[in-house]
Amino acid sequence: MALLHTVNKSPFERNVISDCLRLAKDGSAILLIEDGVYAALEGTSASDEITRRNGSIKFFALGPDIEARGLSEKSLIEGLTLVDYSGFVDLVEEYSSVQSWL
Amino acid sequence: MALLHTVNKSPFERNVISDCLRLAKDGSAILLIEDGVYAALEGTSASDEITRRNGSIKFFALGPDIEARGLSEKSLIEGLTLVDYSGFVDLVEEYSSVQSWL
Amino acid sequence: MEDFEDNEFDGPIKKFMYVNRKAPYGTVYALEGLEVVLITAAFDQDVCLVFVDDGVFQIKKDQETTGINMKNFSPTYRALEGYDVEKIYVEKESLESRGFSEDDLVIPVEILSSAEISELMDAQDVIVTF
Amino acid sequence: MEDFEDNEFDGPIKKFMYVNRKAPYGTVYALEGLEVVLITAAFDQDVCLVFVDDGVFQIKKDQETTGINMKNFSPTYRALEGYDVEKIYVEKESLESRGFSEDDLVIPVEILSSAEISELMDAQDVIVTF
Amino acid sequence: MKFGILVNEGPFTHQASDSAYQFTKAAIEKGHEIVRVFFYHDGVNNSNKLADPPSDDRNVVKLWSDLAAEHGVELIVCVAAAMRRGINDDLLAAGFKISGLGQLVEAGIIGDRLVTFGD
Amino acid sequence: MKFGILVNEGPFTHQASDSAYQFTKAAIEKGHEIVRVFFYHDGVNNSNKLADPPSDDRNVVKLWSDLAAEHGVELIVCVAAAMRRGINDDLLAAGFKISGLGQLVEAGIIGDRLVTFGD
Repeated sequence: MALLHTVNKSPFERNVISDCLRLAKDGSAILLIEDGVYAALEGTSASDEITRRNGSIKFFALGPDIEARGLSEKSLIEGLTLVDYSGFVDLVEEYSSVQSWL
Repeated sequence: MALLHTVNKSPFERNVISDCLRLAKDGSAILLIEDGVYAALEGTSASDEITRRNGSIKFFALGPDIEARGLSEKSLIEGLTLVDYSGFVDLVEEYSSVQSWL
Repeated sequence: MEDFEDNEFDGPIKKFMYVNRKAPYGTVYALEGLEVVLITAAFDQDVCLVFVDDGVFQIKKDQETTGINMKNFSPTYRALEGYDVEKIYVEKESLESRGFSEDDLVIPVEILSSAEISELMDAQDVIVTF
Repeated sequence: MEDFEDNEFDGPIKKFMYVNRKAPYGTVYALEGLEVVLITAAFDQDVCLVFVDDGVFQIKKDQETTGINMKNFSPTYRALEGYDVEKIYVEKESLESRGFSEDDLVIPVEILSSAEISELMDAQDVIVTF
Repeated sequence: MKFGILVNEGPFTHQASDSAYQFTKAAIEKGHEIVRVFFYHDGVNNSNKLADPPSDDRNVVKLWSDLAAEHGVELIVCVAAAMRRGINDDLLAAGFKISGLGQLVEAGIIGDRLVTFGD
Repeated sequence: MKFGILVNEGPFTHQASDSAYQFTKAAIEKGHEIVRVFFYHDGVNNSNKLADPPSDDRNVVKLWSDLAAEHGVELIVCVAAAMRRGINDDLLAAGFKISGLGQLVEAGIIGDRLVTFGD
């Protein structure tokens, strides 16, 4: 019983990744999609929050959204795993329920 | 030559009031409308930012939006002025241009 | 045993959680989210409602929307009890960081800590956020 | 003097600033905002473009949108010069807090401080944010 | 004074259109001139005459139509944004007209102020 | 596994509908069953057959229609949200059907997972 959380907003624009991290339990997973993938960037004003929970929460980001935004060559947070839409489906299957942080 | 800035988003949901304060010059005015009026509340986790610029920037909030959200009885940030839609029009007329922080 | 049989016949009972995270009026999500909750009640599921983040603003009392010419739907939350939606939780941290207390709310709720909300969230079958 | 007369005849020349604050693809504002800029160029106004906050993401190079099946419109920014839109500014603070530098951008821009952007903003006749 | 108004969001989903309407009405009542109200992005959905909200709530589309009828306010819907979203002449409520983006720029040039309402 | 999909935003303005489409397609390709795609809030605008985006961009409405035609995916548009926004049977693109909110709840009950895409 562990949740998959999805976050689709930029951490520079909204506080949603903080909200999600406050309520996400250790052992759950967070998948960054759409504008949420900007939170995957290493060394930004927003990345500390994620690295602090890195390990206790599994972090994923949607590869197609990373590529669309030109972030393929940028350094991403260590330990973060890229998935495609098929991997997104697998994550939804693997975890007990999905919480989309709208 | 001074700008009227409008902010229509909650300071708890988005970083827009911070963005606006970073670029708003002393002598300009900020009008809080729609969900932006939550930034008018005193003693919240978001109110420090505004009180720090209070005086050098004039703060206004739209009364009808305050009332709609049940905030009439709550303490608002000191020195903040409530206006109605007619007062909103006057502010637009008074300042040289309007920047809506969307 | 009888009860169990009945439930099986009507389909499974699932744990539904509706997470209210948005302020009212600025956007329509709070209003249309409430409509989903009322419909779900008719399906005899195990429904709970959670107000976190700006969602706590939805149940602020003394809302008066005449000036913005929109419908004040906050009284509808009081009708939830009549629909047997009785598990209504508010996160303490969300209330306090907004300078709110239980006295500010239009309905009686159970105040839970972030940790308690997390536990509850983890145990759900279906979570929908508005 | 000749020029002045011409301008008077065509209507006043105003200072237009377009403020790009939003990331591309997640929402349509960046794309549709760019369309407004291109149209404005045809009106012979004094146009400038400012990228602040998440708007700097719009001009990140190496965008490759095949995987999300949306149109990559970042090459269009390179066309701005041909439309005589030459005043393109990026806020230093926005770039840096996102771990970006000038080398990340798809077009040459002028990097300004927050204070310089503020001054510029204050001098505009019309400001539109996308 | 001459005001141009830009509305960037559709009716009901965001308060933007409501705020724009209240502002426009207040400006007219104070004797100002509204050069034009321009509907862009999802704002084009404000012109859909089929909008039929519950009777105990306001009908934003009708409010704009009535304002146009009473005060001759020009309501312009951007053609490119409208095509993308499936709004055409057959769907237009009374008082709305589809035209080009140039009308927005022109409102900025002619008007003393351009005021934007959006998300 | 059985998936229910909830789409809360209209086409083009937000990426939500694109992401939902890509997810749904990937799930089908992996052999999962899609119980239903439910369109709520501005999501109802995904069913507007008049949507006519520039030819060099994707047509989100048509993508959904094609998915319904090829894989029999049920596309349900919420009646209350649709009325508010001016979407009726005459506007519906192929494969979409208007029905009640109960269809969303039922998708949650029948499906093994309900996945939401929105703003």
